[in-house]
Amino acid sequence: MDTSFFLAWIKEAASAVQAERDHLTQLDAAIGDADHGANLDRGFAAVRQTLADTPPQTPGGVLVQAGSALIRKVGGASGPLYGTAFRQMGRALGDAPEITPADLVTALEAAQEGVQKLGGAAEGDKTLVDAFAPAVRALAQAVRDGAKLEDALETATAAAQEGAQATVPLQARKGRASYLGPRSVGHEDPGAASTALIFAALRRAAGQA
Amino acid sequence: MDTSFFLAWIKEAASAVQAERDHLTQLDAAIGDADHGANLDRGFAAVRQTLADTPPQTPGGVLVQAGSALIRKVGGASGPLYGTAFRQMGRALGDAPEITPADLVTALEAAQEGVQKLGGAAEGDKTLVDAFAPAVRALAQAVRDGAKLEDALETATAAAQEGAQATVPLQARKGRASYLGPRSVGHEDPGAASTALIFAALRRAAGQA
Amino acid sequence: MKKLINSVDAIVTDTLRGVAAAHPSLRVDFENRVIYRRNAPHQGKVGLVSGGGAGHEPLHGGFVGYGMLDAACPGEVFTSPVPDQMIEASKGVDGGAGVLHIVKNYTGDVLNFEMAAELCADEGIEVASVLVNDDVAVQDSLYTAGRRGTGATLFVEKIAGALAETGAPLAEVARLAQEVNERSRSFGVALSAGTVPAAGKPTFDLSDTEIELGIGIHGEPGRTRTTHREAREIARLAMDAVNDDVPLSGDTLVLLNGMGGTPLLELYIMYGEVAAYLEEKGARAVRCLVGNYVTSLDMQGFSVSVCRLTDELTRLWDAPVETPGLRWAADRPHG
Amino acid sequence: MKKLINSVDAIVTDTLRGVAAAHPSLRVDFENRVIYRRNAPHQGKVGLVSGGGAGHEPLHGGFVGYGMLDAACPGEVFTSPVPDQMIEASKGVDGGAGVLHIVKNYTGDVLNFEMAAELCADEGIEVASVLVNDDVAVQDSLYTAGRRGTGATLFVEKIAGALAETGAPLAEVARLAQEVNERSRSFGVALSAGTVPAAGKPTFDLSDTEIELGIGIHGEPGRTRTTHREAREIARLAMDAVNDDVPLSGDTLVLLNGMGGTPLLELYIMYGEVAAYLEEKGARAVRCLVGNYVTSLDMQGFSVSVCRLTDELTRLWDAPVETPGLRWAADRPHG
Ligand SMILES: Nc1ncnc2c1ncn2[C@@H]1O[C@H](COP(=O)(O)OP(=O)(O)O)[C@@H](O)[C@H]1O
Ligand SMILES: Nc1ncnc2c1ncn2[C@@H]1O[C@H](COP(=O)(O)OP(=O)(O)O)[C@@H](O)[C@H]1O
Ligand SMILES: [Mg+2]
Ligand SMILES: [Mg+2]
Ligand SMILES: [Mg+2]
Ligand SMILES: [Mg+2]
Repeated sequence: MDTSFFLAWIKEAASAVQAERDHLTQLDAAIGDADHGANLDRGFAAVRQTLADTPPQTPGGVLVQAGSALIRKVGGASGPLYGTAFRQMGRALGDAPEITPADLVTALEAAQEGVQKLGGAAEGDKTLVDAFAPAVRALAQAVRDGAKLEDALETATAAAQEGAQATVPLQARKGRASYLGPRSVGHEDPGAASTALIFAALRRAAGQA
Repeated sequence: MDTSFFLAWIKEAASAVQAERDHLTQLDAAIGDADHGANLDRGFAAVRQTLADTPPQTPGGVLVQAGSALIRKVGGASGPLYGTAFRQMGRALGDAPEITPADLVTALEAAQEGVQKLGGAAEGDKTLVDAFAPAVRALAQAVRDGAKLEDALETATAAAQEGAQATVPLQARKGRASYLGPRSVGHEDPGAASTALIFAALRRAAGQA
Repeated sequence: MKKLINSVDAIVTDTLRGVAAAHPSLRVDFENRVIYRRNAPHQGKVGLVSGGGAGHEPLHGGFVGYGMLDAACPGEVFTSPVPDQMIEASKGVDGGAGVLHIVKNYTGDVLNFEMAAELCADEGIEVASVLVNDDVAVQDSLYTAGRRGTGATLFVEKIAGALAETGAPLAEVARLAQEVNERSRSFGVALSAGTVPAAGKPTFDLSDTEIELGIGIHGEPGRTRTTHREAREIARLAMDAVNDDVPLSGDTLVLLNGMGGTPLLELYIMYGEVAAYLEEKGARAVRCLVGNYVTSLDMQGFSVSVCRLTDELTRLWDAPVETPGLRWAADRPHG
Repeated sequence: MKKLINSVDAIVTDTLRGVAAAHPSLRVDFENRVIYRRNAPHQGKVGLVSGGGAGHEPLHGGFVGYGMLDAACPGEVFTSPVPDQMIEASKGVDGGAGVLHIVKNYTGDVLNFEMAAELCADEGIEVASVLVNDDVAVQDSLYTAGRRGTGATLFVEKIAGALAETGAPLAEVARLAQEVNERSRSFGVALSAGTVPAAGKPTFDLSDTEIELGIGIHGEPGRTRTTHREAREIARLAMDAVNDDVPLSGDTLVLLNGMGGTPLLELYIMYGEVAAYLEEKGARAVRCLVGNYVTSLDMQGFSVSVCRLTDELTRLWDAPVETPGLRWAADRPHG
């Protein structure tokens, strides 16, 4: 995977967020404050802009720059969290020009660790971690098992989507939804839903490569 | 017509206003500020109270006291106008213990004059004058023609009701409805509607006597 | 209809209870329904009395205090108060220099204040009246009750109040109040009507794409209905109406007023547009207020009032004022 | 949805434009989205910075000025601002005595302010932070993000701001801010939800007979829904929640706060009930505010915040303040 692969991922993610903007916002309206779609869409638009204005030369450069733009433009809880995720991934990749599936796993594990350290959420707290963590685990397993990249990412995406769906019956313990206590049960977490979109975008980027 | 006749009139008027309170308020909502029913109901409740607390001894006393209570309790445009109407009637009757139909006509003419002097409205301006004036004219004519009191009041009531209905196509030139300009057309004037109620109450009082 | 009330009949009494509890600088006469400055009357000072239906808060009760009104008489919701209240208030604020009645031009307010003024005269209280009629949405002709009094009422109360504090005589205070009114124009726009508690539903209905132009402060429908549009264009509609009546120029005082149900966020957006409009016309907003001052229950929308200033008016506007709804000091720290 | 806006995307920029036009005592940095006191930084004075999503006006931008904040950072509607804004603001207000970040306890605000504080430290700016978390509707446990910051934010900004004007050092200002927060509790009730412009419809639906208890300021639904009832009983529900958390006694400062869409009339009615409740418990509201201060767009409802005063807090509350949203002078004329 080279720089253009990661640029393709960002582009796919940005399109997906834009397309699902209203859906994400409506999920957030149910148990949050109705801005998650608008937040991420604003953020990914800025990411696209900065990548177009000053195109980075390495995969790590793409991800750090994307993460910084998210931190700079999103605000809310998701801005620092997703921003940190992309930045940590990028930092883990250093300035390597070509990334192996194993590198990708390492980078995503770093991202997850960054998110959890910053936000303090564990799996089961009904946050984006509930989609992120199983996706990273599934990817790691598939790569260890020697699966083709596309297939590995297919598995990871499925795990993210299942993870997002599995937030429905949970009671939130982090973020804004936690204020609702038991009333947060019965709704999908918006951040988990957007994480699933981002993994699906990664899968599509691999399909194009 | 003696003191108890006028007490009966007030009681009938108060009941009618109470029963039609919401209707009057809805008429006022269309071209005014949605308080005419509440205003008059509050006023007539106070009138009943004062008449019960310190019962006047003459027809004129009943009407002056009623008018004063309306001025004191209603507020809005209708308070001073109806208050003046009743007070002028009462003053025209002096302290006579027994009132003839001709006296009643004179008193109502004084009332109409008081209302028009205070409010400056002519017939056709889409105000309570549009019900009041034809009612007084019809009563005067019927009395001149020697009609029975009940029949004369029947005629007057019909004229008030027709007058009120006839305000529907008019454009208001006085009061709050005038702010609407042409948009005041197509609605019955609330004050004209309440005037018709008050004449109908007078007719019923005569039926009981 | 959902309202934070105990009952429709208790609204005014319960509001007065809250006002009395919140503002030790005021004295509330519950029996007569009058809100006074705590130490009224002030000897030798012209007393300022205003009043009108409830539902326009902070007008008028919130403007009782140093540098503004001496007393306010609240009527029932959207219903002018009764003469007894005004007489009582006039007696209570007369410090020997007479009393100015500030009356918004509505038939009800005018008739009740007229009756009160007559009875005050009978009791030896000198009363002058000023009629506020700033709303350009209403044609001022023989065929209407004349223009309504809306946002400029605040200008009149503040500026005449400041002059009264200097010990100016009644005739002068009345003349100045009149001048403020003449120099002021207003126009209001609603996105939705308010709900009069006794009526239980909004006084008019607007669809999701309509707005009402030229509304008053009592939930009366406006003169025309048009399609909703962006803030800039709505500001232009309102300001054109004002400017067509009296061309805008020079230094102005602007009130960008919320009708009660509109967030301050949106009022600031509107103020930005209004300020830009004024500049375009070569005028300037050198003083302004942005917020809910002359409201209409929970109506959504705004009104804009513009007063063309003179040096005297600016000075009196800047003079200290200390009321629940408006307060500033002579020497306020800046920056 | 009808709003007085030009477009959903331009809301914050257009609001800033209005704020800049309306308040010459403020300086607006449009590029970085920061509202400053005109003469910031003030040498030797601790700088106070707060910020949060838009939609809560006058919080925070309306509280920038003498005796309160030095700068405010508005985010998008209901979205916390970003670290860049806070860093810029901190640089702009640091007069050498360090900067206090006043942060409402929401994950987004906390994370973004944390990042900003770290980066400020890298740049050599001394930063202390106080977390406001006064909302008793949320259980403060391991199983939530902790209590929300709501009405008490105003108390913290006012009182810490007054102390900062005296030249007190950063640690002391931070300690006092913390103390104000600890002494304060709040509870909110909605009759209807507000509409986030980007979402286009109310964040939750309530029927004509329901109210929502324990709402926050972002249109989050509350913890429970119950039937609508009279003002007195609603006040009791809210005040019981406060009193159950920390029993009310002694002298208190009370904010009876409108959520943006509720008429002042109703807020005064609620204040009357709250004052009566306090008296019943042997406590007293010796200072209060009644009005729209910490709002949630056009939400209908109110919140009540109570701070148990000390002599020091009362003195600092009374100290002069000169901001668009709150202003009074040291020696104000009375009566
Ligand atoms: N502490 C946390 N750790 C991980 N994710 C979190 C945390 N708090 C919130 N989130 C995620 O952020 C999402 C909300 O993002 P967004 O709506 O953009 O921000 P905000 O809640 O500030 O409005 C939630 O759905 C959740 O997935
Ligand atoms: N100048 C006037 N002369 C006669 N009647 C008037 C005048 N102005 C208003 N009215 C009457 O008063 C009625 C409205 O009364 P009401 O609603 O109680 O007072 P307000 O208009 O002050 O709310 C109108 O329907 C009209 O009949
Ligand atoms: Mg959100
Ligand atoms: Mg009416
Ligand atoms: Mg009325
Ligand atoms: Mg948010």
